[in-house]
Amino acid sequence: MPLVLTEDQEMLRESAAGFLKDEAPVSALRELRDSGSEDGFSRELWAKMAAMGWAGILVPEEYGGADFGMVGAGVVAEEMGKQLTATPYLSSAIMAATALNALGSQAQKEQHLTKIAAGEELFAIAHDERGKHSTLGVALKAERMGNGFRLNGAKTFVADGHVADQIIVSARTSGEPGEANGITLFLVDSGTDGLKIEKTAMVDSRNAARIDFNNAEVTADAVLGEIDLGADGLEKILNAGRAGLAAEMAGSAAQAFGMTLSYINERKQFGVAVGSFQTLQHRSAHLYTEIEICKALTLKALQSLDEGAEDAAKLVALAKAKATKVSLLAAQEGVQMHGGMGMTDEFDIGLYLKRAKVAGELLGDSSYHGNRLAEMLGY
Amino acid sequence: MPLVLTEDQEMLRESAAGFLKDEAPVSALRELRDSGSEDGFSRELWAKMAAMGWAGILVPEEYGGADFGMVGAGVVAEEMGKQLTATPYLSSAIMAATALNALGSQAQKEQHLTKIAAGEELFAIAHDERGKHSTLGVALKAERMGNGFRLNGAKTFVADGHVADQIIVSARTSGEPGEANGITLFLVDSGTDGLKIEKTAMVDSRNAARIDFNNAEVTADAVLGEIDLGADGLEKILNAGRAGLAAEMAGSAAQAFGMTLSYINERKQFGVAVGSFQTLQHRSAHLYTEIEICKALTLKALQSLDEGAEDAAKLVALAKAKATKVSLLAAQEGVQMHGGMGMTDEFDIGLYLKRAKVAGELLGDSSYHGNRLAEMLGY
Amino acid sequence: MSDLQQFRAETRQWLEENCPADMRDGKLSEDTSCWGGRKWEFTSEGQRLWLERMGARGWTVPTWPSEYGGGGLSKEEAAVLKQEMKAIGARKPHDNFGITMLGPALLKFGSEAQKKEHLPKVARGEIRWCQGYSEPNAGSDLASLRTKAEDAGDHYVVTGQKIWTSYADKADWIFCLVRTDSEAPKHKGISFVLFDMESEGVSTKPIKLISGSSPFCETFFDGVSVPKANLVYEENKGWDVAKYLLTHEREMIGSLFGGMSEGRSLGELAVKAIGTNPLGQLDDPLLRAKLIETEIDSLAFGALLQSVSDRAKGGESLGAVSSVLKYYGTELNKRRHELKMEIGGSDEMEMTDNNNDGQAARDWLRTKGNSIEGGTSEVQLQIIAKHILQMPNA
Amino acid sequence: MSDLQQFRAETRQWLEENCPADMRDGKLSEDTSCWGGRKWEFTSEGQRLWLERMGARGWTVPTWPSEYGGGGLSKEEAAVLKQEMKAIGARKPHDNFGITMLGPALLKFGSEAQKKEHLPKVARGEIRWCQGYSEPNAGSDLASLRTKAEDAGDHYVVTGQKIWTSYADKADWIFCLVRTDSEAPKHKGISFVLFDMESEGVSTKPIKLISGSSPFCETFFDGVSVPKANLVYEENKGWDVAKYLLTHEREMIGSLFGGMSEGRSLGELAVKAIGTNPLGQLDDPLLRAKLIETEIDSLAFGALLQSVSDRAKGGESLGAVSSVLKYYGTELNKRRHELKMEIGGSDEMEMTDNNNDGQAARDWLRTKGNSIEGGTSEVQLQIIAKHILQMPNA
Repeated sequence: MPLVLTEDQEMLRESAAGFLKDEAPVSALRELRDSGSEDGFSRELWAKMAAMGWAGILVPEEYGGADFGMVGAGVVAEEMGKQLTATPYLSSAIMAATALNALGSQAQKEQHLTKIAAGEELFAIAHDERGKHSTLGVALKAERMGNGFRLNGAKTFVADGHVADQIIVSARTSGEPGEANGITLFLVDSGTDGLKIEKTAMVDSRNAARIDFNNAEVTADAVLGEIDLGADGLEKILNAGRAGLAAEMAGSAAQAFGMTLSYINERKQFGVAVGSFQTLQHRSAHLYTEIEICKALTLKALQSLDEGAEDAAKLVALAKAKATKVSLLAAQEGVQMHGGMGMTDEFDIGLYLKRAKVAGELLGDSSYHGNRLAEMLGY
Repeated sequence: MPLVLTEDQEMLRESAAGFLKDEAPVSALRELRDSGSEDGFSRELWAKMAAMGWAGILVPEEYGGADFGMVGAGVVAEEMGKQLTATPYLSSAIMAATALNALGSQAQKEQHLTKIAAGEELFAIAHDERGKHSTLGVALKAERMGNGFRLNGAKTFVADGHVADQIIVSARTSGEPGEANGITLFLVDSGTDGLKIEKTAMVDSRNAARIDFNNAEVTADAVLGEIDLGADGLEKILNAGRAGLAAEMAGSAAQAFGMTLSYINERKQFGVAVGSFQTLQHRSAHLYTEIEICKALTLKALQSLDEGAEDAAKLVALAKAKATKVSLLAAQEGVQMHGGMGMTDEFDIGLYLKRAKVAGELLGDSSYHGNRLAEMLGY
Repeated sequence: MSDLQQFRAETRQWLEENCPADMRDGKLSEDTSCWGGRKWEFTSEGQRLWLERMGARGWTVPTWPSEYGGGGLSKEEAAVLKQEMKAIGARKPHDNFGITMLGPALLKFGSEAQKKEHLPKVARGEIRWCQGYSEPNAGSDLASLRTKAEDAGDHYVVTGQKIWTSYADKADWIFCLVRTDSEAPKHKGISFVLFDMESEGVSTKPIKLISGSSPFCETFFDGVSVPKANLVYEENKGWDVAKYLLTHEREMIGSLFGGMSEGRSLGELAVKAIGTNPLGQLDDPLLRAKLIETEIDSLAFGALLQSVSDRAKGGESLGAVSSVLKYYGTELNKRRHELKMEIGGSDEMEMTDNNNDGQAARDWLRTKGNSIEGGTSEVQLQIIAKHILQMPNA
Repeated sequence: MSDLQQFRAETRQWLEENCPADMRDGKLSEDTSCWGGRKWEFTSEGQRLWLERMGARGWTVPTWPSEYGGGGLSKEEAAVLKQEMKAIGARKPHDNFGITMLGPALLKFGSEAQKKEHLPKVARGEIRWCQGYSEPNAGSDLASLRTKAEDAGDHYVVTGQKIWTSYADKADWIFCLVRTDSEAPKHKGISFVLFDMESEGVSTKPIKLISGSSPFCETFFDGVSVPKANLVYEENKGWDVAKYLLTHEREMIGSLFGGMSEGRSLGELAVKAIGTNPLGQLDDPLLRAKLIETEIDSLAFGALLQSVSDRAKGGESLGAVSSVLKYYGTELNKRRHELKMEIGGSDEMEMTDNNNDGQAARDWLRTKGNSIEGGTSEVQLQIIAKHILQMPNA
């Protein structure tokens, strides 16, 4: 498949870009932050996005979705990244939809996919249990109890955890943390007894939560996929999220770079435009190159997921590792090139720095994916 | 101890600098290379250096040495590094003298130290057995045989191996490669039966050899230090070499940078001096900073060896790791800043690049010492 | 017993008797400092007593001459005092731009009257000073400043705007660069003046930073009257004073990072947070690699700091070497804080109570300013290229 | 069967019948290439036959029009030919600057007579070309060239000196930039001319490189007579031709590194040389970290190459994007070869027979030229800043 967007995807990008610039620019994130919004996103805006088909971007048409595939999902994520738009998109539209498509029973699909597409039900993926991401480091215990299970343990860094209606939880039904075998996924209503959900304000002003499970009881119907054999499905969900996030970060990087470029080209110092200094020109040219690479690679990873390509997991790890480094570099260079102004809350570049760091950590940072890649490559 | 040279050390530097500039500039290395010198160094020059006290720079006065300590030895090494002077200095004057001082029996000292100081006996340290350095990776076997030992195995990358009169060999009398216990050091005459010494031309045109040991027989007198307990002594010898080499590399880096700076400040392009381009100015300033750090650190490592400081091993590993990176960076930047001229054999900068790579590898590269440091620091 | 030994014994005893218990917790951060001045609210009676007692002996500024309120100590004695304070974990009694910046400037360039007037108050913590250098749209181009001081006979009338004035809203007096000759080329025509922040026409507005705190202000001067007696050094020669202080400041910032190589290593933090594999290595080989690369550079930089400091003790003049320290120290500090965040992962990115309100993240964000304030890294590199390497002008 | 399928079948059969056995070893390096020309000594009868047969069909230059000796194939057919050659491990029959550089220039800018005269000889490997651009002391500043061509009626008299002329000592003809108007500003006043290296007044002197080989020459012109018929495009408009070719060259160099991501990974090489620890990781965690960082960048760069290539296929004009490829590809290649040397350690640093005469080290040294030749990395970054990012002039 050529590594370019199709006409449809290009149109999607244009409409997303236009909509987000108008309806959800960076100032919207500021407003959510400064008003101390409890939700951390605008439900009204999410309804509009759902109407545009974004909530159901991965949902099959039979459930009212747009079924645009991961490339389409990434195109929207990239545009959201440009504006730092805060929405439940990654959790609900990308990861939860991927989970239900891949693992859901007929009943689960029917119950949830339509609602996801309509933007009526919000999801969160509760997976990490400590500050560093790990695919197989699941320790939260799910013990059989009669016909159901009892969950005990704690999850952290759950994006959109405190606004979610449904929570997809990775749990251990057997084996030890680090082992693939013994992981089971559960679909848990956020109102279930025994759940304690605490919103955790993150430095990027985006939603996350810690969730404690204290003897939370679920029925056997809550199992998503097969008992003990959830690792593959989990990997699928995480990889969709990682690729989507990489796209978001590529967008953020491009935007941070763009605003920095405008700033230095206009700002004068020592009587000339700062952007005329050769060192800044070379650093900008290097950064531009890295961002172009990051964008191409992200598209390739998204395409590989749509194709179910053999090397999809490798490409996703690559894309997340690279996007993590490039978006951080773009934000760091951005702050430095803005000079003192870059340190003020008044300018937007600092928000990109904060998001780069948090998004870099989310679903695995560059060291994590670098280590995985080395393993995949046999060393 | 203040991190500055004493007056004596400063005088030593000045006399070394003057002598080397006159007697052993870079052109001397070229001559050795282009004439296909079998020795790979000038015996006449080495005699002069011995007369100046350099061959015995670590030899106690009672054996006719100058006993200048590691700082003094490093000062001379640094000046040699500037001129890429090829001599048996590192092997004989630094490493072998350290070995005999630390481990030699009275008889061994008497037999060899005077000759070392006089420049009459050349030594080599035969330690590495494969392309990558390893302190404890000794596999060469030494089996007891009557009152003596029989050596079997192969050594590689033995600096000055093919010109050495005496060879200090690390061998395994028990245990497995990687273990500290079971290493024994031997002092072997290079004329011993069963030794096959093959000169290996290196890319930096400096001396090295591969040495095969085929049932080479030595008496018990050949043991240097204690049987099976040679690891500590070995470490001492290697650390003296590493610190001396770091000093040499700091000198090479400074010189490579200096000649690059002169070149770009004079050379014109687009009508102005290349050295007036801001990017080259910033890269030069960064490189200067790294070299200053490298010099200060190297001096600290040398001082710590003289003081027998507790953190000496750590500082030596640091210094070798840092010098390896900085001297390579200086040479790489040097070639690039010389442009096409940097690629020609006619200009000297390429010789610095070659030496940086080989010296970087010798006695452990930056990864090797970085790994060791992480271990010393507990991770 | 040598004089120095006797001094040590006496100092130890005096500290033992006079340093309040709550001033012995070894805390040395900006937050726990006592900044003094008219508006200062002591955080404890101990803090008040500690400043009062140390100020009375001039030991807040131990090497200043005693006629200006200083301790009159020799360098060796001052070093002993520092060691003894460290030994009992004593806090610094007083932090103030008057100590670090104004003092050195007045001692070198001030008139006798100015020294007598201002230095003792600094020593006793009565006046808190701030620095008025940067201006909007000037950035690294300090000398392009536009705040003007018009000659009005026995006083100047100062009008203009400063930015990045540290704690201007909490300071009592300001030392300030103003333009006294608008015709002269940039560096000429600048003067160094002092005035009271309560003067009519002075107002301040805190700047909110990305870290959420507001240590800096925008400061506005609307026809502020400044007596000519408050001109330091000569009219139109303020740049000499500023340059001297900038070098001084850079060294200070650079050596701030000297402490980096001490204390807990990044590796230790990482092992605690992440654990080790069966080989005893940090259980994230790539993060381990990044950590050791940065620790190598930190420890190596420590050697350069020591070398510079020892050379300075030997009487060598450092000049542009301060730019070397400022550049490398601040860049290194940024790398270290990036890694600290990576070690902690999402835990450190929470801005919650149980996470000390995200102090680690705030510190991380704060370090981004290190390579901007006091002259950007780019400016330092330029200084090195020009003044140390003598590279040609473009 | 579609036309393309039929073409594939016929091509396969023809190759099977005509590609000599010793030309099927899949070797594609500079050393095994057949460079053709009057002085060429074939390394085997197979090499001679292979050039003759492919040259006769124009398949040495498959997409050139057949009236100029080319294969006249469509892009799709050329791709099929390439695939079928690859399938049997066929070597390229012919490498020549005439193919990669002069051909594209003449096809775009040459007169009909020039095309008819020169292109068929290139196709058949009869003439080996070299490129006369760089001059001593010009370096990246190509346009400051001083080799002058004085008008002497029906011919020019060329006098001057070139440097970095690839294999000038082995080439038959040169395409060369000369100054035809010394009054005009730099880029104007340059013309693009062709002449025989056997002309009177031409001499060459090989330059020894740090890698020990001498692929380049200094080339001297002492009153060389060049017929005006050999002027390509218009007088004083040679820069247009050169610029076109430079872009072309950069893309070529950039995409040379496209193959990097294929073949054995650095990690595989390292595992073989160094081994793994009990966790199955390379037994040198820091080297492993460096390797994976570089492999990430290599594989990621592969995606950009694909994207650029696919956009080009879609008809997008690339322009300065060639500088992006050239810059990143060459810098990456340098990193990869540094690491290859680190993997092999001292074994790779020996220049001995049992080490292939130090080929790995020679390759490593050779890569240092990648970021210099064809426009330095610094020049590429400048082009990106100016032409893509449109940053202001200093």
